[in-house]
Amino acid sequence: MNNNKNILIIGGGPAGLEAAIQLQKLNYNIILIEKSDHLGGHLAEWDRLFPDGVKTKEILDKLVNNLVGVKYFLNTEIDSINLLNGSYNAILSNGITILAKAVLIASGFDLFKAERKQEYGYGVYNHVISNADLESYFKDGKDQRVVKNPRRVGFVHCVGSRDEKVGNIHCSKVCCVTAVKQACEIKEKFPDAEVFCFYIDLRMFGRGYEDLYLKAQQKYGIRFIRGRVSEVAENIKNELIIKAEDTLSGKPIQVTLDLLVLMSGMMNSKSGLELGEMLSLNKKEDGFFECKSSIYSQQFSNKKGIFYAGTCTGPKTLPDTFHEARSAAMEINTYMNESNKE
Amino acid sequence: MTNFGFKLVTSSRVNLDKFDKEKFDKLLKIEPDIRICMACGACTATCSAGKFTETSLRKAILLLQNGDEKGAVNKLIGCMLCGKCTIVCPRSINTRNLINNILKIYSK
Amino acid sequence: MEKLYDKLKSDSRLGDGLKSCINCGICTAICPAAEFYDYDPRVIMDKVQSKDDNVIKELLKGEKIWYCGQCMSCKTRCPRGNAPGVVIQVLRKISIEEGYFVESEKGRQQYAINKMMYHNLTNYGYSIYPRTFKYSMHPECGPVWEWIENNLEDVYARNGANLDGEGPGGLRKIPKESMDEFRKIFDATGATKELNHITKCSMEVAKKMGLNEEEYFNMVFNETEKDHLNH
Amino acid sequence: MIYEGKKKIWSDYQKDIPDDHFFYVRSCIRQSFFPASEQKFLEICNQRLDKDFFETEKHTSCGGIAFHSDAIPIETSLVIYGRQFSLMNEFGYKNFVCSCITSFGLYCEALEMWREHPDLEAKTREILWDTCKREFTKPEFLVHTSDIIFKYRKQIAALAKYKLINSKTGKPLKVVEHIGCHYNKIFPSKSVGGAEYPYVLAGMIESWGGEIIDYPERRHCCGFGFRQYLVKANRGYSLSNTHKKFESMEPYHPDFIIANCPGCTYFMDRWQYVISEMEHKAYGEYGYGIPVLTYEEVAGLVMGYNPWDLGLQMHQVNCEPLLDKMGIKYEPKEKYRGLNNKNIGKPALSPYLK
Repeated sequence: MNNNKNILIIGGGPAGLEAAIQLQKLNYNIILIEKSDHLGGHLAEWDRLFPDGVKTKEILDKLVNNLVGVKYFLNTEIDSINLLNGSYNAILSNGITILAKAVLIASGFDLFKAERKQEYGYGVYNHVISNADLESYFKDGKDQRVVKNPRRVGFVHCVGSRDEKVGNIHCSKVCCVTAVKQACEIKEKFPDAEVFCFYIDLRMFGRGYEDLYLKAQQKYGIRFIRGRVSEVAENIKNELIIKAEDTLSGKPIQVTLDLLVLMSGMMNSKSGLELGEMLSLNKKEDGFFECKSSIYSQQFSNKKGIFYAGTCTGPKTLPDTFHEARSAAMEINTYMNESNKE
Repeated sequence: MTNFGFKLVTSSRVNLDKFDKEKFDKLLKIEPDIRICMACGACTATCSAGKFTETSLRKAILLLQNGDEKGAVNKLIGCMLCGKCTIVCPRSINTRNLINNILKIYSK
Repeated sequence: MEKLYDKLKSDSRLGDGLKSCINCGICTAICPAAEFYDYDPRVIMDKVQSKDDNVIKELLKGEKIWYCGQCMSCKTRCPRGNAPGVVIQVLRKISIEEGYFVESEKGRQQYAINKMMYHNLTNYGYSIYPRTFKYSMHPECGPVWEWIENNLEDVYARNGANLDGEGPGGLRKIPKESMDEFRKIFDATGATKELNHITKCSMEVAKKMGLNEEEYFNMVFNETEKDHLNH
Repeated sequence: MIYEGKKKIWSDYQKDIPDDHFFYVRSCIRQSFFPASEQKFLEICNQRLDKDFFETEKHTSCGGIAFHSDAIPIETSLVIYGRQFSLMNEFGYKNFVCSCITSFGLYCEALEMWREHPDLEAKTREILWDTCKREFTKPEFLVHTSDIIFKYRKQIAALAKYKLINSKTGKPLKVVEHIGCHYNKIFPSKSVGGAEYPYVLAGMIESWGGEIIDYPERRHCCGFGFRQYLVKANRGYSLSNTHKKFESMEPYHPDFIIANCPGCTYFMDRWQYVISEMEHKAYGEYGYGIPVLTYEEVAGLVMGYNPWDLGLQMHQVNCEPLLDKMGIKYEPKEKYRGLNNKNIGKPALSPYLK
């Protein structure tokens, strides 16, 4: 069979790109498809990365430079896909048909739509933005919702995460440290601003994260308040008034802000879910795909020849995602060798 | 006036807008470490006075930042300066000094 | 003795209103009572989920469970789909059942509330009824109510009500057969029994205080020794 | 404020409200304090809009106030609701509309409880049969009377003689809407517009020419609190909550407040009087206070009803400045008259609230 070297990678974000790079080195024919008009996924929208503030462009450039020889299609999705003689026959939205021995799903995540938490007023009140909006602002400084020299800025953790009301009971894992990173960046940009982070638990699980938290307190004087924000309102001067309980002192509090940043969490992507329907992939209660084993076989799906990498199986950091991409490349390589022996 | 038999009060919600930043800055100058408290509660757990009084450094720090200066002082006046909290603080805050300095700036 | 927590749990509202609480404080953040009383619904939920009978007993005997205004703002917000306001209903129910309510000032008010409500509902079929809604007990109703009270028939007739009249309409006299059904429901569902129980517990306290029924009513209705509101 | 954002949210909460044929149940508070509102509701629906809203003398209070003040057990409430539904069946109706927000919340809650705990429903049915020999089927639609006026808002606008516009300046009147907590906070999905930016009253105001104000404490409870008001010693709680709202809305200079909850309408009216006595402070222009109106009263004014037929004389806050703004003609002398212009005196003047 001449198609036995074909691998279809779905998703041009960090997971898809890194897996493509690794598999390309192993001399497979890679076809990577990306639904948007650019490579890099959410990474391309972000400015800097926790915990050290590495510029995303650095990472992105590295990925794209290493991609030499990989065939990829932008603005392309899967129209249909089915199993044909042990391979996957996929018809792409650009009309091309591919017969691939293995498929890697690296469809990533969608950011929770902050406007769904209506009480936080995203899209209703003038100075409420999301974590993604703030990254764009850091990149180009264009967002008019960010006032010049804000006196007080707030961050709300767990927006659309750990919240039964929106159907997401899971923790999105990276928002805590992202909030700490962004809070520090706000202080760098606006040293006179008072910055508040409203959290439920501070999950500083990674190397360097706790240090960043300490720096946020020590160097920047950021105030961490343990309490979920209950609602946001606007006063007559278009400032935001937010309410929470400082649960550690047991007092209901309020504060007037010039800018509020909502830390939107991660959800399995809509396009990923559509693909999951086509391929009958198992999901868990949180909406992300189910791995064959959550401990040992994270790159395997419930379908032979279909593999996962990255956030389609749950919220992950960027280093985690890269590890998974490389691990998926290894697993796919083994699978390809074994199936060609058959 | 009609005697209604009940009265009007204003909300006791803490308003962080009213926090006295200048006074707190004074404290920060001598006690910058107050910022790094992560409210773990080790100080209060080990506090000898806390077993008999309302003493709690953890709460005092929070109340202070919530603008409740009197409440903060009340959480510290029972302190006997034994220094056990200094031994346990995971962030190595010199809690004994901190307590003294809070009382110096905020009591009366 | 049956554990208090099990008693709470036997009411289905407890399970509906309190899955595991993560102590995020969103309920307290929005709670009107938390702004005006020394009240923190988050702490109450945490005490209930401790399942510790001593802690729960203290709650049932204390003032705090009576501070909630039942606005249910907490229900809209809770990220775990809990409803502290509903849990409060169950705590109050058990506090009444166990006779603990007379041990707090705010709990003792239950006597006045039950007297008024039961009287209005089982006699007229309304929870509020103008002939028993007295300006003297409601000075906040203003001079306009004083005028209404002095001209009840005229004012209600002018305003399209059918005060104590036959047939449908506002404040109509509800027919006897309907009132009989209504009262039977009160008897069959424990409302009457509850009133009698509350009266019995309250009169025991009144006796200890050296008060007759009317004096006791006036005391719990008009005053509290402690000023419960925050300042 | 981004209006488009709100509109998007409103579109997410489209409540299914049938157009006609309702079984109507009253509110204890409204019968006592705003009887004309209920009467005008039926008149507007049945006579002006030619709909079918039916009431029977056999229905009773739902007992909601007693329930939320811990005076009757939940079991009692559930059987009372069963009886009300049974009356609806008896007269051949499938749609149930109640005039009270506390009732509305509890009827919704009961349906939910019965759904989640079928044993509770069986118990309710059993007791209802034992006590009243009655059975019931649940309503196909359960709505509040403000949902109905919302539904008919455009028909009412078509019949309007006045608009919610300042006749002197030509500008829209500025209106505060206050939603009863139990209308949308317990089950946001069962309301028009949801819990955060409710549209049930805002929609009426927009249709009739006014402009809605969004102030910081808009969502805050009026403070009724059931037992927090019923017992005199507790009323400071109730008063203080309303005070907080008024302080928050004051800078926006609202022309009036529209509320859909019986209690809120009453409390926000009366507490203004108490605040004026205690603090010598009157909200609103020239010390007149801010009128607090029911949606039927607002609809009635727009449709050109005589304000004294709408029962505005039963409010403590005088409505005349609002009537003047809207250019409504009225007979001041007839304000406090009984039937056939009978002289029944007037309320004493309030010293601090004109």
